[in-house]
Amino acid sequence: APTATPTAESVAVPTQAPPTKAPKLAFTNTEIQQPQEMILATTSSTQDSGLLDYLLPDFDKEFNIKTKVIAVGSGQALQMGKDGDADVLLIHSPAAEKEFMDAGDGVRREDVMYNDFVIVGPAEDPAKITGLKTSVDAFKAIAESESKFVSRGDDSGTHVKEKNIWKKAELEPVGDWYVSAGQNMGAVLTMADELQGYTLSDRATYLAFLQQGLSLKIMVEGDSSLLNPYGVIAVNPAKSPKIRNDLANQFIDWIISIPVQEKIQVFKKEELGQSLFYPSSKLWQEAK
Amino acid sequence: MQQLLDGILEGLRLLFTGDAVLWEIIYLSGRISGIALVISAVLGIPFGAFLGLARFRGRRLVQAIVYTGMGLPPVVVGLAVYLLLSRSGILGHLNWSWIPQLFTVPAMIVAQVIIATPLVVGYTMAAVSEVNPDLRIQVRSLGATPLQITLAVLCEARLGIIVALVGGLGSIISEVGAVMMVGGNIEGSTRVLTTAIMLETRRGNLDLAIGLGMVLLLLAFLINFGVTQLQGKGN
Amino acid sequence: MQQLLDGILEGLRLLFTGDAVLWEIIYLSGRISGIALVISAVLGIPFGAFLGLARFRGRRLVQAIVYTGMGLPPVVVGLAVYLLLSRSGILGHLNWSWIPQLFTVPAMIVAQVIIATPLVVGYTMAAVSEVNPDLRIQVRSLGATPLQITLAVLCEARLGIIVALVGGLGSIISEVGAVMMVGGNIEGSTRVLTTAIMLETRRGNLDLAIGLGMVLLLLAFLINFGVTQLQGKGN
Amino acid sequence: MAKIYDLQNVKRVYESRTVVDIDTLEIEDGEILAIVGPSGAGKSTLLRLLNFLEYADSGLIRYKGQEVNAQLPLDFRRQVTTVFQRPALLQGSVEENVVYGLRLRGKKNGKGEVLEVITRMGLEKLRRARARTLSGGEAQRVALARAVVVRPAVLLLDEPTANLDPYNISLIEEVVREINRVQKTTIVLVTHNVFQAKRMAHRIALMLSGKIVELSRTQDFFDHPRDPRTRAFANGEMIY
Amino acid sequence: MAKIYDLQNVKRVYESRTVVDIDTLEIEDGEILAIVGPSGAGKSTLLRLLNFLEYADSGLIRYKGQEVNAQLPLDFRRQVTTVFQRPALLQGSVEENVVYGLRLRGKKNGKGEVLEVITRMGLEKLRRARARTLSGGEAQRVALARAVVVRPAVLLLDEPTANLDPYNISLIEEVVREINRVQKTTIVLVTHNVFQAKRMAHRIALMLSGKIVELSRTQDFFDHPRDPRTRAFANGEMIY
Ligand SMILES: Nc1ncnc2c1ncn2[C@@H]1O[C@H](COP(=O)(O)OP(=O)(O)OP(=O)(O)O)[C@@H](O)[C@H]1O
Ligand SMILES: Nc1ncnc2c1ncn2[C@@H]1O[C@H](COP(=O)(O)OP(=O)(O)OP(=O)(O)O)[C@@H](O)[C@H]1O
Ligand SMILES: [Mg+2]
Ligand SMILES: [Mg+2]
Repeated sequence: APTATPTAESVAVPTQAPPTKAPKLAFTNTEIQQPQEMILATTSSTQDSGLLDYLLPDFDKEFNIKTKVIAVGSGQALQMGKDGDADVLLIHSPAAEKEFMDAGDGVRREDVMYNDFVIVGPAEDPAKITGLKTSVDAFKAIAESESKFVSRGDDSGTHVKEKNIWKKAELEPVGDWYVSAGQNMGAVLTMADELQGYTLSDRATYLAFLQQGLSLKIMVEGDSSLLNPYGVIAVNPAKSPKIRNDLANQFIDWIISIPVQEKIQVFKKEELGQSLFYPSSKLWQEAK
Repeated sequence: MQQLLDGILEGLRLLFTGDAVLWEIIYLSGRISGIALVISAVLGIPFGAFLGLARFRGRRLVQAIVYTGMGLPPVVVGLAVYLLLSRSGILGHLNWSWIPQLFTVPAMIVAQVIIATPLVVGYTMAAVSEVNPDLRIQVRSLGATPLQITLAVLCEARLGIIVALVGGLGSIISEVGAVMMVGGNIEGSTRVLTTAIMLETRRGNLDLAIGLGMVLLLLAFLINFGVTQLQGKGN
Repeated sequence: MQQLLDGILEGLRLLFTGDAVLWEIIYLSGRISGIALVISAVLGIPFGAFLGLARFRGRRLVQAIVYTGMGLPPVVVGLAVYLLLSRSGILGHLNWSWIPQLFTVPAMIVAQVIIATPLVVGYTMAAVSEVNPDLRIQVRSLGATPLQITLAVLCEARLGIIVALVGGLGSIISEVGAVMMVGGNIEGSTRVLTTAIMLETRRGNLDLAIGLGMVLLLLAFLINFGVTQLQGKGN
Repeated sequence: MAKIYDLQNVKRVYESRTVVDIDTLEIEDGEILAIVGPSGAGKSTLLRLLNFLEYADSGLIRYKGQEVNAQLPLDFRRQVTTVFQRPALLQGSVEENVVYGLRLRGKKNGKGEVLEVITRMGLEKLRRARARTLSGGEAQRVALARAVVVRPAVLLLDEPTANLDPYNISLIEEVVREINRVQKTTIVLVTHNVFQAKRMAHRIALMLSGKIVELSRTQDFFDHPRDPRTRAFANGEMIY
Repeated sequence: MAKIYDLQNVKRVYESRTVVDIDTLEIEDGEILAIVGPSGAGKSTLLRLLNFLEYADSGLIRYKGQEVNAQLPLDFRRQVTTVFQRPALLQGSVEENVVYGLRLRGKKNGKGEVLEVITRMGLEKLRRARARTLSGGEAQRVALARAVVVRPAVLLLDEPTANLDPYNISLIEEVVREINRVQKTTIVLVTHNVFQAKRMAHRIALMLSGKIVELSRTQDFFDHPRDPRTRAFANGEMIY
């Protein structure tokens, strides 16, 4: 678990629209109706970790909504928002999210939660990074020893984070040791395991694969620059008449509400001995 | 490796203890690919028969296009259908009620039809053009209309047509790129066997993924064993 | 939608201004699938011809297996090859030098061969079994060895065999699940056109993805147009 | 007798070779016309023209006064059928083959007729045999049965007894004569066997290199040939 | 003369029907043996047995003293070839078809011989024609040329002139006789034409329902038939 209790360094500013304290029903007449459908585009990590399977049934039941989850890359999720093919986005790519909001593609953004990245590597640790305090130092050591490093290479939130670290380390990773895989997190983890290399992973996916027999170990963690904040965005309803902005707001209000935030905190905590995601909505922070 | 064996066992376990969710996914896979295959057959067999029997200028060009279609990358098909049906896409934009929406079963069927049809056309063409040309003339002389001639030839080329359909079905029931993109792999509504396999792989549940793969293969085998029994004596 | 057109323009731009990286990817796609196709043809055509010509007990069972193989989901093939070649896999474990390593071109070829071979077998079988049986006896009477008989029949079924190979090539050059898993989509070493398309899609660069798709289709079309010219008169 | 076919200046060209080149030919309704001639003379090609399976490259063919072209209506087409030199049988049983022409015409209740024709041709034991396994002569008889059962107005026979033994030849000849007599079917019989032509035909035409060099009543054909080649052909002496 | 074939109690059964049922048959090296018999008698099936294309279900066939079975060595197999009743030609030109048997044997320099045989059969103008477009009689002659060019020790002919006119019949008969005389080729000629058998054969066998009911020198076959059915057959009167 992260050592310090970090505060999310959210690049994208939450929008002005104040979240309502208690979500209200999307429709008032409570007779049984066909559930209304809403499309949530998200990065694969939220689906692959099982978080959405854990949270969404409550939401769907409470509001008689059917949330359709489309798990894709962050870039594609944002593109879906731009094209009006999704009603609400749940992603972790702060800079791109800001751009999205600035372009007027989204109408409301809220912090939801964060988890953190860890630098993992083979037990032999050829670059000797175990115990290093910062990600920048670790990356420097890896580059210097030219140990294998597998990169997502797909402009995902994780990849963006990785590139930021290289930038901070003032390094240009090129060479045989640097493998740009262009794949999802799980594939990159197994690849790194296979090649006995290092990689940067979000904790949730790492833990999931650890249970499947991954041999990589966490080498560096807890650095505040390794935080991974997730935001939720309601897509601008001007994009398409089919966009359900009402449901999107409903969802945002719900996911940032205290009870749901608490639920996020305890997700898989018992099983893994640590939280996978840490709540960070404004309401939650104010309440603390 | 243990994992492969585990996967196979998992597959058997899934099939026999099979929970409702799994059966729903199986049913959906079958339904989508089945409907898509029927549509592809209806479009592809007549066109393939025509290409195999008729001689006209530009036939080679059409053949080359069909051959190319036989190698349409599912991801590209998925992408193109996605862009067309997207709410800001050419078709999605029109907002006509009969145009399927993204992330729905009809959209997936559209993508699969686009993938399977060229295969059915190509293989039907090959099968049909190998039928003894004397037979066509003979049947015509007996008073067959062009349609009846085509039917007679298709009937003679039965094995080839069956294999064309088997190949078409195989290509779409095992396809993941297009259904993932167009269907979105939504639990309980557009999740099929292949996208479920993909998801479980991403989640690191390799044995579950292999297990689902086994289920898929086993179903395919059962269907195909049925097909070989239907295919008639001597073939 | 604009994006589709943009994509098509992007495809043309890529082809004509084509940078070295793109050409390398194209070359790699062609090389991997080309080698895999040759291997599949060498394995699949003789076996397909055998299945089409011989009559033996259990032939239907073998046919059903081949048909099932024609629908092998590339992801499952990818997964299985992955698990076999993985460091802790049965084969990878052995550490023999001729066993391909994961995330290398040979591993990708292995996966593609597994995908394409059943297709070549199935369609060859269908093509061959439609050749007039009188011809086999005639050729045998003229003193042909079993091998020569098979060659004569294959030659008669030329169009069917060509279509079998076209279909096999189409299935692997457009396939993404297995090469992604086994090859790892490593920039500059195992990235092929389809995995690049997948990557650009995930990145949200849909026009670039469509553009790459266009490049793939255009290349496939050129190859296939060449094939139709080769395929001989009358077909 | 009325003309059922009327050919004027009909040419059929394959790859720049003129294979059929007939100035004028009239076939009378209800007659048996034999066409004899050497191998490659164009006899089978002429039958394909008469069966509307190919069209003349120039000249005019009329069938019952109608110009023959791709627009010929289906019920005209269905009046004419051919027993080909190389009979092409469909997969399936003998019976399925024989019933095929009736099925094409949507006739359901031809079962009795089919059985009768099969028996007539001496094929009753082979009714359920797979057609593709038949012997040469059996296949030829099945092809004839299949053509006869649809009761065509014109029956074109291309060497229908080439693969048959003397007994079966007389059987088939009898059947054909009877059809001509009873059903008034016009018959065009292509044969290389001048004796058969003599036994069967009302008129005989000799075809050489696509041209009809002699066409006369059977008696005259043998007794008073107008063309010297006619006699030579009949005696097997002809050199071309 | 030595025996080239020796058949003892040979039976061939298709779907529980015994199609060939021969107690004993010896074929002499260098003779022309004609086999006549009605349609469906089993003549073609017998030829397939003699060409090692099928094997007897019971009994023994010897070729040059060797027992015939699937293990028969290739050079024995290559001594025998058949001209089938329905000639199956390969795609490609007439010349390619004729040269095929030589190509199979890896002979490169048969070009002159091929041309000679093609000319002999009156096919020189069709050398480059696509084999699949040939007329019935042309195809039959190509098939014969293709068989003759490999100079087999045994030539099996299944109705080789069924589709030919009188002139071509005498031409082919002459060719066959010459091959027999000059190359000492053993010839088994299946024909439904008893006159042809008379013209060509040293000995004639009558086959009925799979059995050989009479086998004698040609002269005796016609003049002193031992079996009453022989005469009936020759006259086309036989009823079976
Ligand atoms: N489709 C075709 N293309 C080219 N040539 C052809 C075609 N069909 C027939 N021929 C040629 O036309 C000529 C006449 O053919 P046709 O079949 O009419 O002869 P025929 O008189 O029936 O001979 P036979 O008695 O041998 O059957 C032949 O020389 C044949 O090679
Ligand atoms: N593969 C087969 N399966 C079943 N029956 C067959 C098969 N081949 C031949 N027959 C039958 O065997 C019998 C003899 O056939 P075969 O071809 O030897 O006759 P044939 O004497 O050559 O007659 P024809 O003079 O008509 O050519 C026929 O009744 C035929 O139907
Ligand atoms: Mg002819
Ligand atoms: Mg026969």
